[in-house]
Amino acid sequence: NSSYFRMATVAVALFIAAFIVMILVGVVTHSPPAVLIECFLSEEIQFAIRLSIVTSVISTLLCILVAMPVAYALARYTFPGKSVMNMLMDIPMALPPLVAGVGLLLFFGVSPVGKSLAAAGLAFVFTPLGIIMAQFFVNLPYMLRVTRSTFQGVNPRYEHVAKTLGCTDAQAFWRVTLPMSWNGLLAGSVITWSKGIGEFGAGLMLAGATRMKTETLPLSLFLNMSTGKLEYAIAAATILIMISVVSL
Amino acid sequence: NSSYFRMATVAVALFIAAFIVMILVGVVTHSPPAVLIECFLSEEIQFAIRLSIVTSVISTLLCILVAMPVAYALARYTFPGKSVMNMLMDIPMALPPLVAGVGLLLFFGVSPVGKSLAAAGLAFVFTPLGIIMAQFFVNLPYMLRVTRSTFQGVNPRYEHVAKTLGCTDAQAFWRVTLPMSWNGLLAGSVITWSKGIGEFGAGLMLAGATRMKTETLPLSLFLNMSTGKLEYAIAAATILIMISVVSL
Amino acid sequence: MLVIDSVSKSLGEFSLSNVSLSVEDGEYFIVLGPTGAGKTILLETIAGVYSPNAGRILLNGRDITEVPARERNIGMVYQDYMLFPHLNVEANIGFGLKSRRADPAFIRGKVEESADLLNISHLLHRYPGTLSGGEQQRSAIARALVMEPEALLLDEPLSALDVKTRESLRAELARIHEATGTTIVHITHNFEEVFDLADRVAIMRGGDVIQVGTPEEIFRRPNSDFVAGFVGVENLLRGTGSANGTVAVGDLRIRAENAIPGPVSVAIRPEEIQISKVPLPENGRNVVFGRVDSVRPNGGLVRVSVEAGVPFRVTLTRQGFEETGVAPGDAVYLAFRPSAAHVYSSGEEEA
Amino acid sequence: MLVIDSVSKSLGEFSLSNVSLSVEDGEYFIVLGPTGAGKTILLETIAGVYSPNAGRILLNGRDITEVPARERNIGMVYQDYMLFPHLNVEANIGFGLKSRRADPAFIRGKVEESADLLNISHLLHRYPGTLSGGEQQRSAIARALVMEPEALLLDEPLSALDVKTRESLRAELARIHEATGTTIVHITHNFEEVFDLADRVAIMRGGDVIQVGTPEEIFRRPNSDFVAGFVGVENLLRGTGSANGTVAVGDLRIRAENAIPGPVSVAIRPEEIQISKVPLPENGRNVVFGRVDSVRPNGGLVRVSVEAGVPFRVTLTRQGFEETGVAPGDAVYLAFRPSAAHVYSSGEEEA
Repeated sequence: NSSYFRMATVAVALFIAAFIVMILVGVVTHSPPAVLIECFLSEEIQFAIRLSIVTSVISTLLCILVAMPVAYALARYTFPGKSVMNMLMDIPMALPPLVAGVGLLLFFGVSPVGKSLAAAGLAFVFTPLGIIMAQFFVNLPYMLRVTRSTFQGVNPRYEHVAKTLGCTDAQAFWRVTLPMSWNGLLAGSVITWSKGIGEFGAGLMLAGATRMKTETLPLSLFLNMSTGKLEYAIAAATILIMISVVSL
Repeated sequence: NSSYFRMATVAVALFIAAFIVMILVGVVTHSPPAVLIECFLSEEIQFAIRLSIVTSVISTLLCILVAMPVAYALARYTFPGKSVMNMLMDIPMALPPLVAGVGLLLFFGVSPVGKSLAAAGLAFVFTPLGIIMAQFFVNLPYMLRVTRSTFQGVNPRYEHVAKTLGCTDAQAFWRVTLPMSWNGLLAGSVITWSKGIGEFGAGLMLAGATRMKTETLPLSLFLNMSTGKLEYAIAAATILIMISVVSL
Repeated sequence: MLVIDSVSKSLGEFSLSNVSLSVEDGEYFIVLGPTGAGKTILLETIAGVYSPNAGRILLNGRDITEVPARERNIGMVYQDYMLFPHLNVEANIGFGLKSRRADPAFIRGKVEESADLLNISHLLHRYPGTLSGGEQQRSAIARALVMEPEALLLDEPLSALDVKTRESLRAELARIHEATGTTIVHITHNFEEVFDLADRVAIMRGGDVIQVGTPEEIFRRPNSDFVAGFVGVENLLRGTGSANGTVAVGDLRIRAENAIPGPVSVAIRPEEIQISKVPLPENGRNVVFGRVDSVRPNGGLVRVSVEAGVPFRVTLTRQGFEETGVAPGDAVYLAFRPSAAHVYSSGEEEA
Repeated sequence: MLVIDSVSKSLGEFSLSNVSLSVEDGEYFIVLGPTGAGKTILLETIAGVYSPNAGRILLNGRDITEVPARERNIGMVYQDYMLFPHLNVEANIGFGLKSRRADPAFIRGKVEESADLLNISHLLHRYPGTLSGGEQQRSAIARALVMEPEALLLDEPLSALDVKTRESLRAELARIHEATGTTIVHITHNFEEVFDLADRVAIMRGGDVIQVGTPEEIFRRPNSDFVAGFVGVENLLRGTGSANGTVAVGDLRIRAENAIPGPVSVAIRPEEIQISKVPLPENGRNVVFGRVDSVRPNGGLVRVSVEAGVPFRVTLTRQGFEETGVAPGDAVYLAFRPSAAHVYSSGEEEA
């Protein structure tokens, strides 16, 4: 009968939802609260929190800054090579972050450009600057995709009207398209930021895993798991879970 | 003038596209072709390729199998707790894979359920089975999202008509909705598979990084980078880049 | 006979409130109403897509309120055709018989018969995406008819088509109804379909049925301001009715076809009023004296506004207008029969 | 004066091909055409949103073909209003003056003046999302008018509104045009707007302008089958014209208003034909004898088909129809003036 199908599909959904909840709750409740709080307050976790926040905020701002013009060009203009470019922008999204990290490492560590940047004081390899670069490179496509679809969602006729009312292209963007895109840009920024906080693979390759130097929360989780300090790992994981849940 | 704005935005887009190409080309061209081919043919990389393909194909099939009923329930039915469930299904997408891996490790390694599964022969911790579970858990939300939006894109009136023509709910799904969703499901499967191939963090935690045992391509990249065998790492990275580019 | 008995259903922003209708066997019944009147929900509730919150639905004496759609034997055709895009026309038409596990040769015969009736035999191997709108809608109708449904529901079947196709498919629907004798419930917001097809019409608004009657009744004898406005009765005079069938409108005494005492509205179609510069004989008609306010040509018609104590609007064909020779400012006589003046109580109207 | 001189533009599936039009100072010019005729591209090309592929646009003698939109001083109003949702009505109307860096007090005064003209002074502090469609469109018109544009372009300004709002805003547009004397180009697919507003009309199809003229000319003297069909001229008789203004259609000799020798079509509106059971005097008119085929009531109108060697369609008001007393099968006389029979050459028509 018709309701069997409904019951069956809803049951599978409930089972999966329960599984996800159990996994998350298992992490959060693993340590006794007292131990968890002690770890939260430890110098190492405090460092990781601070480093994660600083790097992710900076990389998110960079993503916004770069995504806006690129997304606008892709959403509004036609130019030769646009479809190839659209595809290129999606590659880092399909690319495993680890591979992106190796690519960045080779570029900044071995290539002449990277070497001259390092000589000029912009060292990305095994530095906190590398964490920012890793997050930026891996997250840009996500920000770009949200921004592009936000701009596409603004009817270009708003800009047409603005131009008949005396605006240049840039003024029409600033006075009309951008204010109409706030919600989309905000949502995209939150996603980008939360992905930045959780970024692991690319940062591991480019910035390395050095305790108290490039130790963001995911790297702290990794380092403490490797060295068997489970309660510290759990503390980092708990913070990351809270951030993901809040950012949804 | 109006075209300055256009030129400026397109220029930024070109710059970013060029940067992405340089990073990728830098990896692929780092080793001489002869060395690259030698690495491709080495026992270790061959093992990693096989393990990656087997685990990613199985986890993709599991994702499809589970995503279909869940996505259908979320797309078509209303039931109490649906919005909470929708949110829950998105959490693993926002969760860093490393954290998901720790959660799975605790669940399958420490919890009574996990222990009894292991006793029954289903050991996920530090086994290839764990790689499959890690890929499944991390990728399910992506597959789910694509499948749900594919089902939502099929006007429910097609099913209404099918039912007036004698179909049960299940028949309407099999004879109408599913065939109309092939393209979406195929696209979702390719994305899921390519994400599965590249999965690193969750697998690292649950299945560990054991050479020639749980060594998928990303783990091979990681292990060889750690031990300084750069040419092997580059070989793994090159294969992963090719897979991402092809799967787009 | 299809009986909808006090059916209520709410679904998001649309709803039905306590709708009762009964459609005779073999009747062509049209439901007319503006967008958002709940017309589609009504059809989908009859088809069994939704269960009503209250009320019953009876089909030929059988209570089908809780019967699943697949066992109702009611056909449904949507505005957007809803042909299964992955099946060719033949498989689309045969879809329902296949659900019933009919014999392939039997299916083939039935499909050909049905395709023949709709003049789409040459399209059987085409896929829906390659067909014109009209061809798709013919296929969708064939798909429903091949099941020999006890009732066929058409949800704005002509709205997505261009003017010419719409006209030819309208004629086709009349022919098919004649040929098969199927009971049809057809919803639309287009008046043209009413006169060509409907035995009876229901007017809906905001989930309610406001009036049911023949097309003639609906267009000439509205029971409310809403229906009058909807069907284009431009003269709505407020007055006081008396039991003998006259209505006092200001200084005028209007003889109407029906008598309702108390506060009433008199509805007079602008096409039912004669206008003349010379006095018109009464002959039992209402004759009113006034002055032409404005003359507005509109395509082949001419709209004349006349001030006669109350404002009147008269519509003439261009030929009829030229014959009268009236111009703005002229003193004119208006005449209309009592049968053209329909009275309804305006007391119970909502604001 | 706004001159569009041989403008071509292609943009995806829509295009303009070699369009020439000239709109007089202060004229209310309507462009009428079905969906996809290229009407919106035409307006957007005039406004400067797109550069034409070929041709020139002149506004009051100035070649503005390559002038950017912001320097053209042409106002644009879209069907969907396109009010900036993040600004209140006051800021929307003042948007353009702010672009010109006008003094805030001056902007305030101008905005109030413009709001006053459109009767939206009470809405200045509201946001577009809280307004009805009609209020939004008034605000959009005020936003364009406050710039005192040399031409105002209206892209189906009434299409998104309900019937009542549409009527009142139509009257408003006429009033505003009268008050400001602005040159207006208004595109629509709705005939009603033409008679109430237009000084002249252009009919477009598939990127081409097919005919330009007064509403009267377009509706009574179409120059092609397309225009005749589009404006509802239901009688199109194929025949052979002679230089003296008569056209041979089968056995009939029809006197027409214009003379074109060779293969021609005669267009006669169904509302311009008189029908009678008794013989009608010629008085210089065409009189045809025939038999009533069918009578179809349609709302307040009645459509009569008559077979008279060639089929004729006659439209009457219900009152006019009842006066004639005709019924199917009756022998009847049809009469129409030569001025109601418009002839155009059917030689150059496409298939």
